[in-house]
Amino acid sequence: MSRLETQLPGLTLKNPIMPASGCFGFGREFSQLYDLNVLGSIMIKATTEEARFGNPTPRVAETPGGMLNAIGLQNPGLEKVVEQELPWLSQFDLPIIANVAGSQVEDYVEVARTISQVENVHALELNISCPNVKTGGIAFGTVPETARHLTKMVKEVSEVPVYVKLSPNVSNIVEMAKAVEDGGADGLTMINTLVGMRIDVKTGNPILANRTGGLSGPAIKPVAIRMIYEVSQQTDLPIIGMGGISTVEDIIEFYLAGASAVAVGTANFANPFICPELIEGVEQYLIDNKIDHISDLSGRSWKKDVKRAYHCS
Amino acid sequence: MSRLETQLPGLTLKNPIMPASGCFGFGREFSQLYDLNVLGSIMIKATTEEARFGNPTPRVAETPGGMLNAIGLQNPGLEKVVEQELPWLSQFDLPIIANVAGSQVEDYVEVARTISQVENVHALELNISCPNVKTGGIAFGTVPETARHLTKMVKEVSEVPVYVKLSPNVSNIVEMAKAVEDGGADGLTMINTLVGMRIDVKTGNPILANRTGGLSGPAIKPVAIRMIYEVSQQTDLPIIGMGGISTVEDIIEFYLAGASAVAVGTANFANPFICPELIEGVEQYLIDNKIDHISDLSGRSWKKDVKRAYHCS
Amino acid sequence: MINKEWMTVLSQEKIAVNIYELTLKGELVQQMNEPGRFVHLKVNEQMMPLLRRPISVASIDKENSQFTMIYRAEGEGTKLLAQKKAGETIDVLGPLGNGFPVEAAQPGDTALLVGGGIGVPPLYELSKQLNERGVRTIHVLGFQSADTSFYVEAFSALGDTYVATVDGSLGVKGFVTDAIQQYGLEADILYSCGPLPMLRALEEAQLTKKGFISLEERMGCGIGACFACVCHTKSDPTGTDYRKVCSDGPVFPIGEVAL
Amino acid sequence: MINKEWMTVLSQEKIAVNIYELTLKGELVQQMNEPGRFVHLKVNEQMMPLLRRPISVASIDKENSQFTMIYRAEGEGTKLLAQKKAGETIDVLGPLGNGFPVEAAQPGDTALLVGGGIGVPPLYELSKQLNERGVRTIHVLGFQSADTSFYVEAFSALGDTYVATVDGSLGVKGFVTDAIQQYGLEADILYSCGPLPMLRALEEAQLTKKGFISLEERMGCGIGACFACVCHTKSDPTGTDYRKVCSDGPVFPIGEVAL
Ligand SMILES: Cc1cc2nc3c(=O)[nH]c(=O)nc-3n(C[C@H](O)[C@H](O)[C@H](O)COP(=O)(O)OP(=O)(O)OC[C@H]3O[C@@H](n4cnc5c(N)ncnc54)[C@H](O)[C@@H]3O)c2cc1C
Ligand SMILES: Cc1cc2nc3c(=O)[nH]c(=O)nc-3n(C[C@H](O)[C@H](O)[C@H](O)COP(=O)(O)OP(=O)(O)OC[C@H]3O[C@@H](n4cnc5c(N)ncnc54)[C@H](O)[C@@H]3O)c2cc1C
Ligand SMILES: Cc1cc2nc3c(=O)[nH]c(=O)nc-3n(C[C@H](O)[C@H](O)[C@H](O)COP(=O)(O)O)c2cc1C
Ligand SMILES: Cc1cc2nc3c(=O)[nH]c(=O)nc-3n(C[C@H](O)[C@H](O)[C@H](O)COP(=O)(O)O)c2cc1C
Ligand code: FES
Ligand code: FES
Repeated sequence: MSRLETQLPGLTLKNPIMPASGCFGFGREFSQLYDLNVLGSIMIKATTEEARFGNPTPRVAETPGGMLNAIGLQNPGLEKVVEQELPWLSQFDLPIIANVAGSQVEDYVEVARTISQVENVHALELNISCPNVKTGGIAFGTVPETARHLTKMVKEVSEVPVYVKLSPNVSNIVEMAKAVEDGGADGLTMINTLVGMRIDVKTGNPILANRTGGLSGPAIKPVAIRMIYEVSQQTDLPIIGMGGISTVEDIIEFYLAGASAVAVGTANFANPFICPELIEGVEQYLIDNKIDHISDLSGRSWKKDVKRAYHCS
Repeated sequence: MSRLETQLPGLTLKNPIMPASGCFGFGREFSQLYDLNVLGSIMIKATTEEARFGNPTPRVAETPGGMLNAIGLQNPGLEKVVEQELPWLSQFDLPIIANVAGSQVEDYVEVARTISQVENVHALELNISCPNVKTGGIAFGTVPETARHLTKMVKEVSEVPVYVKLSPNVSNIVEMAKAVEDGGADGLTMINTLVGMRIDVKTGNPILANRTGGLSGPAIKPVAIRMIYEVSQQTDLPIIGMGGISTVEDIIEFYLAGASAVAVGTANFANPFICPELIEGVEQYLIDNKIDHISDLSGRSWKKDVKRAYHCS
Repeated sequence: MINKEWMTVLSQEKIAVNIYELTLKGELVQQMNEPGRFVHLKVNEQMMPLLRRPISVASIDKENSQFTMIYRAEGEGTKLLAQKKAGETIDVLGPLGNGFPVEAAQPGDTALLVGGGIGVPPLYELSKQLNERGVRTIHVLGFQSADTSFYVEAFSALGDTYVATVDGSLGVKGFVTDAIQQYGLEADILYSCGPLPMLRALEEAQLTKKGFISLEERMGCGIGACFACVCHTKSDPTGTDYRKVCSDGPVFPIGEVAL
Repeated sequence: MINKEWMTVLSQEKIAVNIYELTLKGELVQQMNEPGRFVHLKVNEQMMPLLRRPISVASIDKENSQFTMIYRAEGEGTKLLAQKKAGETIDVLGPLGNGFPVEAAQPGDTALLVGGGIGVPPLYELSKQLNERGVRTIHVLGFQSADTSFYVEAFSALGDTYVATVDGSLGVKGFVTDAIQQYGLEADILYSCGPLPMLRALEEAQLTKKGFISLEERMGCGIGACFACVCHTKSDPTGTDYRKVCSDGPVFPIGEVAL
């Protein structure tokens, strides 16, 4: 077995590095840049039952070390995704992770039921944490019981394992993780974006037409690392980690914190060739550091916990 | 009246710009750099009943556009602060905001009672949000009822207005703000740091000895702006805004979001002369833009809300 | 295929107040054909600024594998770009998007090229190519003031050129539409790039039967993957139909997208 | 008063693998007296890297208003610092902290100066000042290997100089303590700067009655205001007594702080 091959519920991955949902569309554009077969998987753009236009523009703004987005889940709707996007993607040897969104439980259930039957969809990613839509989305991501219930309902209809995407905008991330574990989740993906805002000093108005947006990029990496560190110690679910990854060292850091795979979002914009570069880079890192398999690193920051002085009070 | 003079509960400020708690000690060191009288106020380092050493080192780590700290509320204790630090500060014409911390309600009450009697202490800042201590701190900052109760108890003994410092590590910041308003708070200060972590890829261990720490600096500014924008529309309390301020435009942005004064934390480390520079810079900005008084800007991003297209779903 | 290349700065010159002319050399130039496409630039290797900056191709010199951009140094990214010196390299992604269709104008036609501010640059390569094709070009360039104006002589060498400035310090006082009206300019086809209010005014004026406009929108990816830059279509202004400025545009036929 | 100044790079030279010697010019030099103090550098104007970097003063030339630092380019900040060229300016805060007390050694005394890696630089100015005072200096310098070693000749010009390298490629194979033992070095006073394990070993060895060590700690402010860099005192190793490395140190008498 290669140093990178990774087994996760539903997913046999050539390597554990994949683009994060919403930053890679359905792969068509990036296929003009490189052969998508090099990827471990693709987390496709959130799919809702009906087509959505999303929010008015401007939808993105730059921030120190990060960016805000308020796309508003624009997507062509379930039918087109199932009939056009996924079949197109089937030309690649890629297990697809389908990001599922909605405004109410029924929406999620409907999308999950249908999309999980598509052959190249090997797992679902329940987007209970999108901060950019008024209804649903974030409420599911901040109330444990709501999240548990949604997970359970989706699990009942899904043909493939279900990963739940956690929102970082919560007081207690472990509680949320445990709730969805309780609801039957097969895995976690974390983190989604932090809710943020920028105001244009010249006009006095928020830069984003939607006012608030989701903060992503290197700026949020310390929050992601902390949450994965905490959650990986308290649940048995595998975690696909994301939030600010842009270097090989970042990926190692996510593994050390407790991730079992990683996704790259915003960094695709700064460098659209970043995923293949990171895949090569991580392999080289493992060779250079004589690490037999990347999974050896997972959770090492707490597993090997030497008893160091640790007094807080 | 000058363009910058600001009236807040308990505080008559030459200008609304001050160093944030924990980033300026008790002022002694910075007095070697410039005349502290130029400042609007000083938010002094958190004071606890007993002296505290704080956490083991390393206590700080750099992150993209920010830093983590886990000082652990090191301070010389209430008695020394009251007998040595505050009297030393009384040589300046500065209303002091005393940051009050503790592990349980009684601690806060005790510190508040005593420190609020010191003549140059014109307001308290209740630190219910320090992420770097095991007990107290953050629990008070994430459970609305706990925060309300603590505020009420402190209000009962305090001789001066009480500002409550909100933690951004919550699902619902407005709920927290309303809870402390209900508890009798006279104002809010926000935000404290986001809980984050960094792992040293070489050693595999968290960089901070305390493992997790508080994320501050420009990276968190969009979160601060968003929270102030939300809270200022939902409560009547004045807000002293902070979180990543390092330029004149940042200060304007905080005002537009809804702040009535601002504090500068991490930026003091990158440029220890930043506070006086910003005070001059903001005054010049107001002159250049023909703004009579800085308070005219407060909340402008939502007050002047022209009805723009706004559809999210 | 969309490529990324570290291109070398041949020259960087300040040609008006805050306006810079930057010439880069590299293989990517061989893929630059249609005028009006853009490149997406990473101005430094740091994570701040994080995003790339879209800048139009203003003129192409395939023979020497070099191309020129003209941009305004305003925010963090463009200010850093303005510091690049000859010999340094810049990370360029592109060419991206769909440009102005030169073949929409027939030899012998008259084309009206209307640019506003930093919308002027892509019209220069367009005008060169139209002239090569035997299309007569009339240029109307709008600027804030004389000291922020640029390339007026260069355009004059290619065809009649009219200038409008907001403060009247050069040419007609007012907007490009004032100049068009004042001089009674007519043409078979319109090509335009500039601020939205200008494009709206031109669309309403219905000066020509055919016309193409180039839009600006804040971008994430620049290649069509992130849905940052979408706009509604004119035929479905509140529905789910859309165009992406980065990959369907930035140039659209007049009437295709809702302005 | 603590000052901040944009100082000008006079020269930057790579003197060993990843090791750079950087000389700056400016008024701040006039305040540099005691060896072992440090400056706090902002390596660029961007917000990344955010924090300043503490680097020791390695040699002072007041007459020409210039001073020299020697540093290892390792992380983001020091790598950017290594790119600075003659003529560019750097934002310098300092001099900060308390350095090595030269007057603790009497004329005629022998001082043992022990440095490890990037702890070697401040000992150079110290040795110069001790020699001026008539103190005999013996230097023991520890490095990883020959190719990361530096300033061996410069120290040799000031007094007997012994080198230890971990891989044995220069001098004694092993640590500075091995060299001290092997050569039976003795002195009246010890001055040392280097990694913690080295300082601990020296403290335990009790080579001299008097001794001073310089510590490293991650810093926030660098001036004593943020409590990032504190350490316990030896007399109260688990209590609330403390010293700040940045403003009480970085140099402490042996035995004052808990290592
Ligand atoms: C297709 C296209 C072609 C362009 N061609 C040119 C050109 O030839 N010359 C020129 O001077 N400018 C051009 N622009 C505008 C140019 O992209 C912006 O001026 C530039 O991105 C601003 O960056 P900044 O660092 O100065 O500003 P900042 O305020 O630091 O930018 C912050 C963020 O907002 C985005 N942004 C800010 N203003 C604009 C804008 N007007 N359009 C799109 N994004 C913006 C930036 O790209 C960045 O992501 C073009 C824009 C587009 C979309
Ligand atoms: C008083 C003092 C004097 C020093 N003198 C010298 C010198 O003369 N020459 C030299 O090469 N180095 C010296 N150092 C160490 C030097 O400060 C670090 O090597 C440098 O800060 C690392 O920055 P970076 O950008 O390479 O690393 P990064 O990993 O990017 O640094 C990240 C953060 O950690 C801090 N950090 C990392 N390593 C250290 C360290 N060893 N000590 C303190 N902070 C650290 C950085 O300052 C920064 O805040 C000194 C340190 C101190 C405290
Ligand atoms: C433009 C943009 C669009 C996004 N769209 C989605 C989405 O549709 N569904 C989803 O679950 N997450 C979405 N995200 C969140 C990312 O998948 C990812 O969780 C987050 O950006 C953090 O990773 P990063 O810092 O690497 O970008 C989006 C992020 C960005 C920047
Ligand atoms: C080193 C450090 C120490 C801090 N100590 C305290 C403290 O004692 N009490 C407190 O309420 N906040 C403390 N804070 C939080 C700051 O006051 C401020 O709320 C936060 O850093 C955000 O502002 P900034 O981004 O400008 O630093 C500390 C922050 C830092 C960086
Ligand atoms: S910028 Fe990403 S789709 Fe246009
Ligand atoms: S670095 Fe701030 S107290 Fe030492």
